[in-house]
Amino acid sequence: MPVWSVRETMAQLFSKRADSRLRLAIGFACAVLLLSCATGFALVRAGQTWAVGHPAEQPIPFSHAVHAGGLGLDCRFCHAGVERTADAGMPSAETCLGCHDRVWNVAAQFTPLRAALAGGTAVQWASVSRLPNHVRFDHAAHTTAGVGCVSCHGAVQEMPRTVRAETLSMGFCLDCHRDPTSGQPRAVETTTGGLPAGEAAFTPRPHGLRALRYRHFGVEVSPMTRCSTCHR
Amino acid sequence: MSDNTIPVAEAALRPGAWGFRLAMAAAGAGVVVLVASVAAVLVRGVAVWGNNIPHVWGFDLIAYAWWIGIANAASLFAAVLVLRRHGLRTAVNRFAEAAALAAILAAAAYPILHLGRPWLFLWTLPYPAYTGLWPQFGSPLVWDFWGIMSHVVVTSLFWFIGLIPDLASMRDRAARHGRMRAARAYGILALGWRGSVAHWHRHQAAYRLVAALVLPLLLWAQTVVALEFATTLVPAWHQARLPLHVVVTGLPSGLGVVLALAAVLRQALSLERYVDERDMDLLARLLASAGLAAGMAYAHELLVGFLEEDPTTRDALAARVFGGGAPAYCGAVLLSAVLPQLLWLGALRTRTLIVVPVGVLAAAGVWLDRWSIVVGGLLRDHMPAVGPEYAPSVAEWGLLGGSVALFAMVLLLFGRLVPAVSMFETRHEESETEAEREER
Amino acid sequence: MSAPPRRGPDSTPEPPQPAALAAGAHGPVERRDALLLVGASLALAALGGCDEAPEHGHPLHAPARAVDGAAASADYATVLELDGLARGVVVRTRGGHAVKLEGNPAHPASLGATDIFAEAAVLSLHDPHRSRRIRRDGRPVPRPMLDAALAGAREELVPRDGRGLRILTGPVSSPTLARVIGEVLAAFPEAAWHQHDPLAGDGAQEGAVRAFGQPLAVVPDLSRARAVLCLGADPLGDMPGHLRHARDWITARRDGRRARLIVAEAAPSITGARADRRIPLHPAEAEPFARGVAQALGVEGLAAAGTHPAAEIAAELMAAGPDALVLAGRREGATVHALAHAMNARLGSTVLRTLPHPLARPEPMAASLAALASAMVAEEVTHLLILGPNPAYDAPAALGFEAALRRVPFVLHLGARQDETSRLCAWHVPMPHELEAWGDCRAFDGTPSIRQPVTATLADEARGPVELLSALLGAPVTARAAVEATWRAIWAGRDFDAAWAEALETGVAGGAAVPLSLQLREGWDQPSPPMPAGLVAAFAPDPGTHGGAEAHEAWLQELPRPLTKITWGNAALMAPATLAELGLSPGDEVELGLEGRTVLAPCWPVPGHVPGCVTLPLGGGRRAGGPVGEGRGFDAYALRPASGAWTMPGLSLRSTGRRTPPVTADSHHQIDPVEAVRSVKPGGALPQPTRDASLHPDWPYPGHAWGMAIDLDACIGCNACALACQAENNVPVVGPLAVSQGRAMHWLRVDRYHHGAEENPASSFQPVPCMHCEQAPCEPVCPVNATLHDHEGLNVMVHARCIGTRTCSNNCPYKVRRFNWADHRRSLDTPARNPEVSLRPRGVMEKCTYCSHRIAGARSAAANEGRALQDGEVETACQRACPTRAITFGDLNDPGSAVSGARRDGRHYAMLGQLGTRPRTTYLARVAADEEPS
Amino acid sequence: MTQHPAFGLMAEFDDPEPLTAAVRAAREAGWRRLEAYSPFPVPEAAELLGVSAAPIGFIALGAGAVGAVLAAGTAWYVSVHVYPVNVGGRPLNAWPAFMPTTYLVAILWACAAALLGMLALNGLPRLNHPAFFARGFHRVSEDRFCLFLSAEDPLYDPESTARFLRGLSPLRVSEVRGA
Repeated sequence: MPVWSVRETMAQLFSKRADSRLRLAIGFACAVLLLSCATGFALVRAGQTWAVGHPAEQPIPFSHAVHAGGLGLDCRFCHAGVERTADAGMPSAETCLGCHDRVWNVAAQFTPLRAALAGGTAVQWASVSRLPNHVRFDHAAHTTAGVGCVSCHGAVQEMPRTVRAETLSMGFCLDCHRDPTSGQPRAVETTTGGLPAGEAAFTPRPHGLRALRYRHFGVEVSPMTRCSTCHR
Repeated sequence: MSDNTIPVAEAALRPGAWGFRLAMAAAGAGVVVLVASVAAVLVRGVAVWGNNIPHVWGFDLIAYAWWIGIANAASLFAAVLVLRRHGLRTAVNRFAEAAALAAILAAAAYPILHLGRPWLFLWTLPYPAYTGLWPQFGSPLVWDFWGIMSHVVVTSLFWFIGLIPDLASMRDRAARHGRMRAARAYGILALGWRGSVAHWHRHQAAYRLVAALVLPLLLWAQTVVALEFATTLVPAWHQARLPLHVVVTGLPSGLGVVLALAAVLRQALSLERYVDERDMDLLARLLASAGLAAGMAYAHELLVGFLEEDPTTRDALAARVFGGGAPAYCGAVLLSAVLPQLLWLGALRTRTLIVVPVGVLAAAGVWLDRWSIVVGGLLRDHMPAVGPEYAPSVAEWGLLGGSVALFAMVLLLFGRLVPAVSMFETRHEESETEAEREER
Repeated sequence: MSAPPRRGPDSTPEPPQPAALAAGAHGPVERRDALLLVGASLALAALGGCDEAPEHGHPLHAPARAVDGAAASADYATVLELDGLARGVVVRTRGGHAVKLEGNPAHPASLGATDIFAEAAVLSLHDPHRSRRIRRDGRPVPRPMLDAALAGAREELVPRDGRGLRILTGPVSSPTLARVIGEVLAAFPEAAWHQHDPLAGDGAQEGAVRAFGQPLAVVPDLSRARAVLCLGADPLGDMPGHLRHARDWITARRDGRRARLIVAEAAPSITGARADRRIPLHPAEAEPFARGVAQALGVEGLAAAGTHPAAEIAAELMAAGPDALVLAGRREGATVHALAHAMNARLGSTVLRTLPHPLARPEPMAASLAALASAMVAEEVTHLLILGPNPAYDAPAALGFEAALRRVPFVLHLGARQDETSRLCAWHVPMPHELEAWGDCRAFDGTPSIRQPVTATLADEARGPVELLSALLGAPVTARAAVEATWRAIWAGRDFDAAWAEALETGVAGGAAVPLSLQLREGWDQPSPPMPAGLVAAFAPDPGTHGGAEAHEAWLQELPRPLTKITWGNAALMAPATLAELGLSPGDEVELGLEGRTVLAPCWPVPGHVPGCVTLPLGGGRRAGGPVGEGRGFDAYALRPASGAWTMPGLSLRSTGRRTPPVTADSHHQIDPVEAVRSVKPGGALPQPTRDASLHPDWPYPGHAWGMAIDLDACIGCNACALACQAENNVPVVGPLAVSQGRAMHWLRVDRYHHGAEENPASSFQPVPCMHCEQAPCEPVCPVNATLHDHEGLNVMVHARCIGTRTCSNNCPYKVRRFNWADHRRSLDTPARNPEVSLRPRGVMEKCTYCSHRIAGARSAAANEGRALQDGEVETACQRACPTRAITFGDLNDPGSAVSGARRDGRHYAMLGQLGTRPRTTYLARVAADEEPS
Repeated sequence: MTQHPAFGLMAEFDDPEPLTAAVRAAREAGWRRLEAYSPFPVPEAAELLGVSAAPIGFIALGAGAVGAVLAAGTAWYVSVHVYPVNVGGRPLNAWPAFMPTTYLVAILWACAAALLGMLALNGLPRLNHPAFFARGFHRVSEDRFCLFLSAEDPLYDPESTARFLRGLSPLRVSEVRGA
């Protein structure tokens, strides 16, 4: 037995599989990283996050499907301010009971209304489309510029219980402010029990902001996307 | 040949001495203070600090600029040694790199903490947000964000590349001691390094390449911090020379810390053999010359101020140097520029009891210089003073002390868990010197 | 607000307030941090019926807004009282809540402008520390008990013709209240009516009686005057009708008919700061000086020779002839007033009107109160009705009113809050806020107005004086009924309903009083003995708290006083020289002693203050009346002599060695000519710099380009703009601690500069809002695009995007940016808040927006009507409030706009223009008087 | 007992010079599949083995360029096209202000690429490697210098190769065999 042919060998610190495990672990870590980014990206844009489709607690079980859809009432019948003021306005007890004294007078359901009428207070409607405190939204400015109700509120005439139809996130507003025509088809639908007439949609107003597009360094800059246009 | 770096590895593997545990405990206590001060800021907001209008920045930016300066000077120093293949590198590279890493970690927290709404710092990153908004790439603060990020990444890369072969040594040594768990841990970190000559060749190339890239990066990172001030309209800050000033006056802090660290570690881990008198001597000279450079920067500042034509700017400098800002300014000059000149005296250079305080005081002096820029720079503005003077609060002192403790703790862990000096470099050098001896 | 005042159909806008909620909710409050209190307390008021739930951040579901967007907002014209006299205001309401007050252009005492006290009325309306319950010995009792008590009182009083019944009111100009008091006095012949006003100008009353045998009001016409000598008078500051006088003064100045304003005063006033010639005059010298001028003018009937050489001034007055005018201030003695009348007579001045006094019963108030006090001490008083005033606090301490009060068996206190007096009274009845109740009162020139409620009452149990007195008479009437009755009588022969409607629409119910023509009487001059030597205590109303009556207004407490810049308190003001010779440094605590009474106060230097005299601002050191005002500064009433005199020699002053520096917004004492404010010689112009070259092409602003020009020659530093801004933009109150830390939040600050000699410097004011620079330095440094330019050149701050690096403030050379060090949203989310301006969270920057919500409002209004915006259609809050119209705002692209015109003026300049920031807010240089360094 | 096939033969030296000599000899003998191990860089041996580090430089350069383009491109695209805004009256494409970031990102990428490239070229991480079977191989990380001749080389023959190696006067020659 020659001296050199010593047979003893050292044990490996790591088994053969250790390497594949290590590579797997590294790959997995990268995958997790990418995945979490993707998830976050999707999550902040998900309707769920913005309570889309969630009905709010209302004082009385009001159905837009019946009133706007079935009866074909004009939005302005209840939301009177929508063409004149920033706030579209919510119906007062008088508005409701004006009709419901005569038709479909279900006393039990209307107690909140009667209470409001008696106390001269406002009906505590819940808004499903309230924008945050730092946003200045003017209904009149939009309706008169031809943006239909449906563009933001969805097809309320098909909603038995009113829900938020769009995320109403800043991205949502920007889509339309960057390229108003993109919203046109939606606007046209609004003629059903809504406003305004489809052909009136997106005719630029004489002093509307859209008239003020200008170029700087060859880049077209639109006032529609300036902060102060929408933010307080 | 016979390996002479065994004690280094042993030093790292030896169970912690009571001194080490004591130090860790002290640092730990400091870190607790840090956590408390950070919590205070996050919960109660920046109001817990002494800031006001116009002093919107105080300790936060001072400490930030200071730590960055230490990190820069330290890794600058390390990189230069690697590139020049200087003998000193074997001795102190590892300290320098570790110190740089610890400092940058301590610094990195400030840019986020000083925000009014820290949880939103992500908005400085370019990512597709649902708001459709993006960062403003022209802002010095965005530059700074990238600066600090690259700084952290590159410094740790630099440190890690140098560490790989030594981790392999640690792996084998631990295995020999039968400490298999430690061995596996080191083994994974060593990425299976087996000392192949080919690997060594590429490793050296990468190591020196990164070292080369570190130089401009560091200079620029420090410059960006200075630009945050230089790009404003504040008379005392709106200076083309400010970046240079900040870089140069930053040198004594980093070198001072490295010097003090070397002096302490060589005693604590009994590494006199690897960090010998010559190394310490050279380090001390370097600190002295850095002080000299800083001194020149100060002189230049005064000269420029003297030649300045805009009265407001001149008044601002006067207020900072001779007026209300005088204590900080003079302190900075004395500690970071004048004091290190002591080390030209050979007798003092090798005395631990001299060099450690001098190194630490030099760093403190640089802190004073940052104060004199951030706070003293606002003594005179375009408008007459519109607010009271800046007075730091307990929370801020806690933050400063805490980050020092964090720095210490990170260093302790380095000293404990990884070789304190570069083992392979040492071997290499020793063999070379042997070879020379044989030739003679 | 360009909308015409609108009258509420019925004076109860929806929704009615559950006052019980608000009243029950607030319990005892500690006074640790005013900030928290203002916050917490106002939040309570919010419970009182706000139609919008507190909403911060991003609600997914929220209560609906206004039931009908259009009806949600309305404007009401009404009046507010100051010193018992009316200033007309227009109140903007949102959802039934008063959110902002603005001047009523139709009212002679406002002309569309406001003062700080008017602006702050909204805050006190919603202040939950208001009294809301009827109390007996401090405990709430049901209303019937009060009625019973009043009935009982009547039982007792009727048999003895009301002997022992005394009524104490403030100054009364209300015809209705006067009528009802008259009825009470008729029903109870033995009863007596006393008036109390700590800030009353008794000297004026007596002086008028001496000169003409009857009290009267001298109303100057500064729009025509050529030379005006003010003997301690402050026509631009605290004289009745000051808003009107300020407007007249600047109108003349703008038309190039600068009235030469000569002010002789001890402590600098804002009129003094704007004077063409200011003469620091020791109080002891006031009368000799006036006499000297009179003598030089050749006034006959002088009982003594003038000692003070004043030929020069007399000459200036003579030069102006009948266009000259002499005014004596409320704090001057009778003799000085008499001399002033005589001088005006001698000059044959045609630029003043002598009108019957607007008060129902003008009289020396101090004497009136003293009489009551002595009667009380003599136990001649069994029933005392205190209707409004707070004598326990602001009566001269020497009078011992508190002690006397304890000797009266039946004391009823009617007040808006539980104050020092109500503590000593068996009965306390809450008084309705001026914006809640019907009433009427007269302006300084006698113009009557009807006060209408603009919001439902927040305190159901509150009852006005008229209601109480009528109840005492046994014939209870509502305030509205009483007012209608009064005016039916006055308008006899007119269509009442039409007149009533018109009065409410316009806010004015008639014309000014008819001037009197009177002859100087013999022996009008009664020289007073020379004032003994020694340090003189000069009392003065605190410009922020108006003698303490407004001490509960957090906005006013935090507002830096025009000249001293002191906030949240007061201090003993003296000349820097006096301070030096006493070896004191600013902020040292001193013990002030007068007639054996002492108080502790910090001392504070005021350049231009006359030596040998210490000014003691009245209104600090409240002991009750709400945590906001309690213990702020020191109580100077404690030193005031029983005579209620304004000046008193023999003041002792001793340092206690302690330091209690007042909270001040002024961190620089140095006196130096500052580049920020410029002035030119009359008719002069500034060198207009050529537009500085820029590296890159300018951004186009094709639509509107908003800009503001501030005329420093018109600014009188009255602070109305600063407070209007605070009210309009939901600017939080931060409290004394934060102010001392330099964390005040005012979007618009008024800088005050002194230049020239410390003894008598020229002082100038400079309102500093955001400059909206076209090359804004703040924007390129923001890492997240939270501040940038919009398409009309506004430098906008997007609070929602801000992460709070504060680097924009670093880079703002004007330092107009503010940082939210704390979260103020809860404290601000009240009905008083302006719903059109967002609430800012903690950790974000904010600043002046040029009232961008007003711009947006006007823009969409115009767009909806399909027309272009007119110049002047957008008025910022500060611009609207300014009494001298110093602020012009408009479209720089429109060459015809007022602001473009201002930019073409020779006095136009940009602050720190050399920095190349191209500010949109620019200034018109002040026109210096010849003496002034320019 | 069953024998694992040998991976090759490992010769152990205690100084860099003999290793270099051994490598030279092996190369001259025509060995292709051989490896050398040392506790610190031995450039001469590396040259003999024909290793080049040049690729690392190119990798770093390329990565740096990509990083730079990416950084500058993002800044430009976002501020000019995605959401153009008027920032303090500056031009939309304020390219000088974009440079600092570009520069930093370039260096960042270059450094990262240098490390990753080095690892990739070295085939690391590789925790389990035949060399570790070699007896006393752990001392390579301290003071041993090894030459390994692979069994996969056509010249390989246990007897002759061992003889050849012993001719280089190593401390020891051992067969590397899996366990």
